Amino acid sequence: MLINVSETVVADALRGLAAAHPELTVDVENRVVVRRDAPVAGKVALVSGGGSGHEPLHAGFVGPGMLSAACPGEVFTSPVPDQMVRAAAAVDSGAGVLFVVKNYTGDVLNFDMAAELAEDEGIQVARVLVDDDVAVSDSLYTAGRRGTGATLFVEKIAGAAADEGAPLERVESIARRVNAVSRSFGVALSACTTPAKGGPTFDLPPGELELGVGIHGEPGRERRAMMTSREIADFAVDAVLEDLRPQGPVMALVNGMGATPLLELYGFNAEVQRVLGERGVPVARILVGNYVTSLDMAGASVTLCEADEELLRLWDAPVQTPALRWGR
Amino acid sequence: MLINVSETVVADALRGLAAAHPELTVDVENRVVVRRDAPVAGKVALVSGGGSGHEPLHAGFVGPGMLSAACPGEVFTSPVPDQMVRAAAAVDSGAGVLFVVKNYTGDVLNFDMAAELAEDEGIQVARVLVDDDVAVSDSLYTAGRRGTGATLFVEKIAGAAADEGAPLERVESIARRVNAVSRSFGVALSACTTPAKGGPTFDLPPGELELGVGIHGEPGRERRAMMTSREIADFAVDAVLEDLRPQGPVMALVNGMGATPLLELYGFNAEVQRVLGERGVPVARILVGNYVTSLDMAGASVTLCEADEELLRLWDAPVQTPALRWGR
Amino acid sequence: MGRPRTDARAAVGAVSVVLDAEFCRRWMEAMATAVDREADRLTELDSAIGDADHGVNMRRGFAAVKAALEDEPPRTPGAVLILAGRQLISTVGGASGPLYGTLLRRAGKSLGDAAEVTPEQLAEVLGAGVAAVAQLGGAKAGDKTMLDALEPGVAALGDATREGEVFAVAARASLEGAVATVPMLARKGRASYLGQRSVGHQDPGASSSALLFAALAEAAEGTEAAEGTA
Amino acid sequence: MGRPRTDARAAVGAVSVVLDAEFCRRWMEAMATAVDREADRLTELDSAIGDADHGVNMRRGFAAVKAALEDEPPRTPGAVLILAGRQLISTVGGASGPLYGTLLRRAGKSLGDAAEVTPEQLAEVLGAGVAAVAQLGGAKAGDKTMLDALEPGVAALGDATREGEVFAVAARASLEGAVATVPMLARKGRASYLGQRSVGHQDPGASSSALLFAALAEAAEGTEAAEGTA
Ligand SMILES: Nc1ncnc2c1ncn2[C@@H]1O[C@H](COP(=O)(O)OP(=O)(O)O)[C@@H](O)[C@H]1O
Ligand SMILES: Nc1ncnc2c1ncn2[C@@H]1O[C@H](COP(=O)(O)OP(=O)(O)O)[C@@H](O)[C@H]1O
Ligand SMILES: [Mg+2]
Ligand SMILES: [Mg+2]
Ligand SMILES: [Mg+2]
Ligand SMILES: [Mg+2]
Repeated sequence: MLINVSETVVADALRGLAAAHPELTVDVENRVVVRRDAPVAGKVALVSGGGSGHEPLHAGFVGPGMLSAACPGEVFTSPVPDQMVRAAAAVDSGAGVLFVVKNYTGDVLNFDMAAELAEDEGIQVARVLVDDDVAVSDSLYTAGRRGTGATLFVEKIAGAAADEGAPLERVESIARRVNAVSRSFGVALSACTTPAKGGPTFDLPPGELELGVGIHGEPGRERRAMMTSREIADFAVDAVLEDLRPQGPVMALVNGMGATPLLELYGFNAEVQRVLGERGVPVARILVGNYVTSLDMAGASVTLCEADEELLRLWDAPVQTPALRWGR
Repeated sequence: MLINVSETVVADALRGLAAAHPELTVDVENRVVVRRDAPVAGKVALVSGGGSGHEPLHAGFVGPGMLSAACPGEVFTSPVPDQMVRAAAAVDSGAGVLFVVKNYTGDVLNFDMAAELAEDEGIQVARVLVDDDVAVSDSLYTAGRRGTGATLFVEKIAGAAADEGAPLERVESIARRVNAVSRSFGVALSACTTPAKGGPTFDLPPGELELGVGIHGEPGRERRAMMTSREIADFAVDAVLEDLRPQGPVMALVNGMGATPLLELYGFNAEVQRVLGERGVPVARILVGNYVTSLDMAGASVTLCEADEELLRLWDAPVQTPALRWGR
Repeated sequence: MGRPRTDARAAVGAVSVVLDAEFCRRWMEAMATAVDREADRLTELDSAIGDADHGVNMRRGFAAVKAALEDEPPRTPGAVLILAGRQLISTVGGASGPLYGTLLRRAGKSLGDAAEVTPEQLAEVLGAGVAAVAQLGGAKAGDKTMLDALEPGVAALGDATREGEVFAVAARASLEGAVATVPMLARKGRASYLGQRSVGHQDPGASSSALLFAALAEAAEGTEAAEGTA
Repeated sequence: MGRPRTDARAAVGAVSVVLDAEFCRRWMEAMATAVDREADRLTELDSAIGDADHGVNMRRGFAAVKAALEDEPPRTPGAVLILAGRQLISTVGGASGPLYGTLLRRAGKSLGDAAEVTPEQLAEVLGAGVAAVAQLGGAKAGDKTMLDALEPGVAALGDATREGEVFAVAARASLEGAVATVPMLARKGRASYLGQRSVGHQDPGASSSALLFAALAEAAEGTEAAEGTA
């Protein structure tokens, strides 16, 4: 690994982020990344965060049109409430703050505590839970579906709504709507190596793959002999469509887990688009790249978000962050 | 690997690129990627290309403000002259075409043949050779320094000059100037796996690293026991500065080789900035990310480009490509 | 420091221990030492059915607890536990931070500002803490979580009061609870994502909870040893 | 097809072979078969001191050559070699595409539109092709490139003309040239980046060049075998 010692990995990364992005205010000690012009008068602010190791999520999505602040935790470990309260205080213009929380026990508990504390400080807080991963069944017998690729759609689209000046309840309800119409499925071709452990987080022999893997080095639910890009696309898209059943066009995120070359990821996108065509699902927008990663894990995930006029308009709205930029 | 069969990797990727980027015209059969609005009247066109496996280089840099077209070869294999001639014909507005060629025997030979053929067709062609890798000594006893990270500076800055309406000789001379003031050094923490070979291209045991590695799975010139991010930054920056000795501020590209997590890459950037500070080199611009990759190789490279007012202005000029976008 | 007293409230082996602020500080310190020593094992367990960070999380959290208690030693058992809980919440993150933080904070709050407590009282307030953990995380016994080691530990502490070796018994009960998670199917936390594949592995959080009771026993033993009366 | 003739120009073993267009097509076909069979070995060699694609490059290129020659078989040896060279340039890429392409194209052009050629003539035009390769790539013998197998092959072809077994002798000489690259320090191509570390490995391009001469010998032998006269 390209690190000094595992203990300083997150702080080192934040120093490097601060140097590269003068448009962000990076509080390395307290681990809060804030857009420089926050708070933006009259606008709802978006705060997200989660374990580190998924870069560019979330700090790479801080900027006009998307997040107001991000709270990076230790690698694969939810941030602590202190970070979120500090972030909320830094970005709240009085119009309130939306917490975007991926559905993991740790993230939920810490953000809930933070919400209580922030409200004690007079900040109006709403929360949206992202839970899009169909590999986990959403039953009483699990912690519920995990939050993965849909986070990008929620943060982009809710960020655009906030940018337009929508009030907190409206930003919150759009965020919830995006989550409700988004589903993901991921596969791993290799495990990832966390700095603390120094070795692979699970054992995946070459020539096998994990279907339904998470983004924290958690093993998936099923292991198989290696499949082709074509077969994986069939499997992943069908897993998503079994749950989503879109009525209209979708937006598609074909996301790399970290170590999968863009060359392969674009090839995988070709197969994903083929399946969607075969299943009769029109595709309105496609984003291909490494956005919600799992350190150096090889693999990919597919997220589909059912689109309507409003969501497409908000998706297309300008965004200026380190990892996502378009519009003018 | 997330592929179908190794033979179709490049074609599959181009199909996926075409789907994701309607603003590009992708000729999958002939392997030419052209910006949709080409030829742009009165403007010099830039054509580059090289072996695939370095994505987003070059196809990800096609668009307003940067390349007019890219010619992807097989993985780690220079494209063939037919591609370049076709690209030149597609983008030439009559103002001429600049070929941006990385200094590898194959690229040089194929682009030279293409230049001859294109000139036969009445297209005015100039060529800039990028050779920035200080790991290779530029002597009669080698093929000369390799072209690596400086390619991004050359393509961005020459692209901006062309966009401003500079004539061919001027675009060419700026491109040459950028190359002359740019130097790079790379390290690998793991070898990469090419689709054709299916295994690592060289043997790098865990706990060792290659210093001065290329971007084609070529082993480097020296192997050492694993070093810290801090030590690697010292080594890489000093190797560059030994050759470059900048008088003024530099632009820095801290580039990931493919499988190095952004978390680690930003941490590495912090160390690179520290060394530069210690060496008294002011830094005017910093770009951190996976731009000139080597499939799934873990590692990073540092490129420094000595800046002046004009180069900074051209660097900051708007660019709208899949992988690099800013300005408006 | 714990010292033999005639009005002893806790019978440990043949000797009695005073559960004062210093004792609680020693308990937290023993826990810090234990999770530091066992960090790799806890992470390894978490790597099998979670995300490979539980050992690192516990080490970071209890190191902070120890440092905070050394900085400004609180003067009552309740204050020690509240400070420890706050530190865990502020430094651990993940699922375990808020859960362990809540456990200790709730227990500490329930103690009020008493200078000394009995094992019964400790069992009682830890019971309140465990209930808060169950409420916060929505888990119950058998879900393959820390609760499976916390509940038997607390129960033993309450039961065994007048039996002698109360802390050692609780530690044993908690460890048995942790081991009993091996055949369980996880229903909460990350391990639940694995479905059937979670079976056959010991829960990391239950394992660290067993360490918490072992540390409690050690803190008590430490007194005996220090007094040379065991 | 080659057939025994009294005015034979090439003495191969005890029999003579006509070097016509069909012979050249067979040569290219034998080369396609050889690089297909040896692709993994060539790639492996390239993986040690290059970028692990030489076998794939050669396979792709000569498969295209073979297909093009089958599509529209040219009628003179020169036309066969020109078409083969063009195909290599248009399908291989890398360093080897333009270099092998130039070798064959230049040789073919030098042959003009003769319907049959002698081995001396073939040696001569291949010599011109090798010179063009040297000029294009700027390499010379001893730089650890394909030239180190091409030059001895061509030289042997020219020398051995009246000796019999001319093609087998050239193939042997070329192979020896390839093997002799092992101790060399690379001065051209990717291997030159390695400096001293290039020593101890056989050059991939020299290895495929040896196959080119082996294929030539095979094409000639094929005739003998076909005629049952060897
Ligand atoms: N809902 C819950 N209720 C009680 N304990 C839980 C719950 N979820 C997780 N845990 C405990 O937390 C442990 C994992 O802690 P840790 O690895 O530090 O956090 P994370 O799962 O966020 O990485 C699990 O082994 C389990 O014992
Ligand atoms: N300048 C040169 N002159 C002659 N032969 C060369 C030169 N450069 C490279 N070669 C030959 O090309 C071979 C490599 O071919 P190949 O692997 O197909 O291309 P690339 O190096 O572009 O990947 C080398 O082994 C060497 O024999
Ligand atoms: Mg965790
Ligand atoms: Mg090559
Ligand atoms: Mg964990
Ligand atoms: Mg090669």
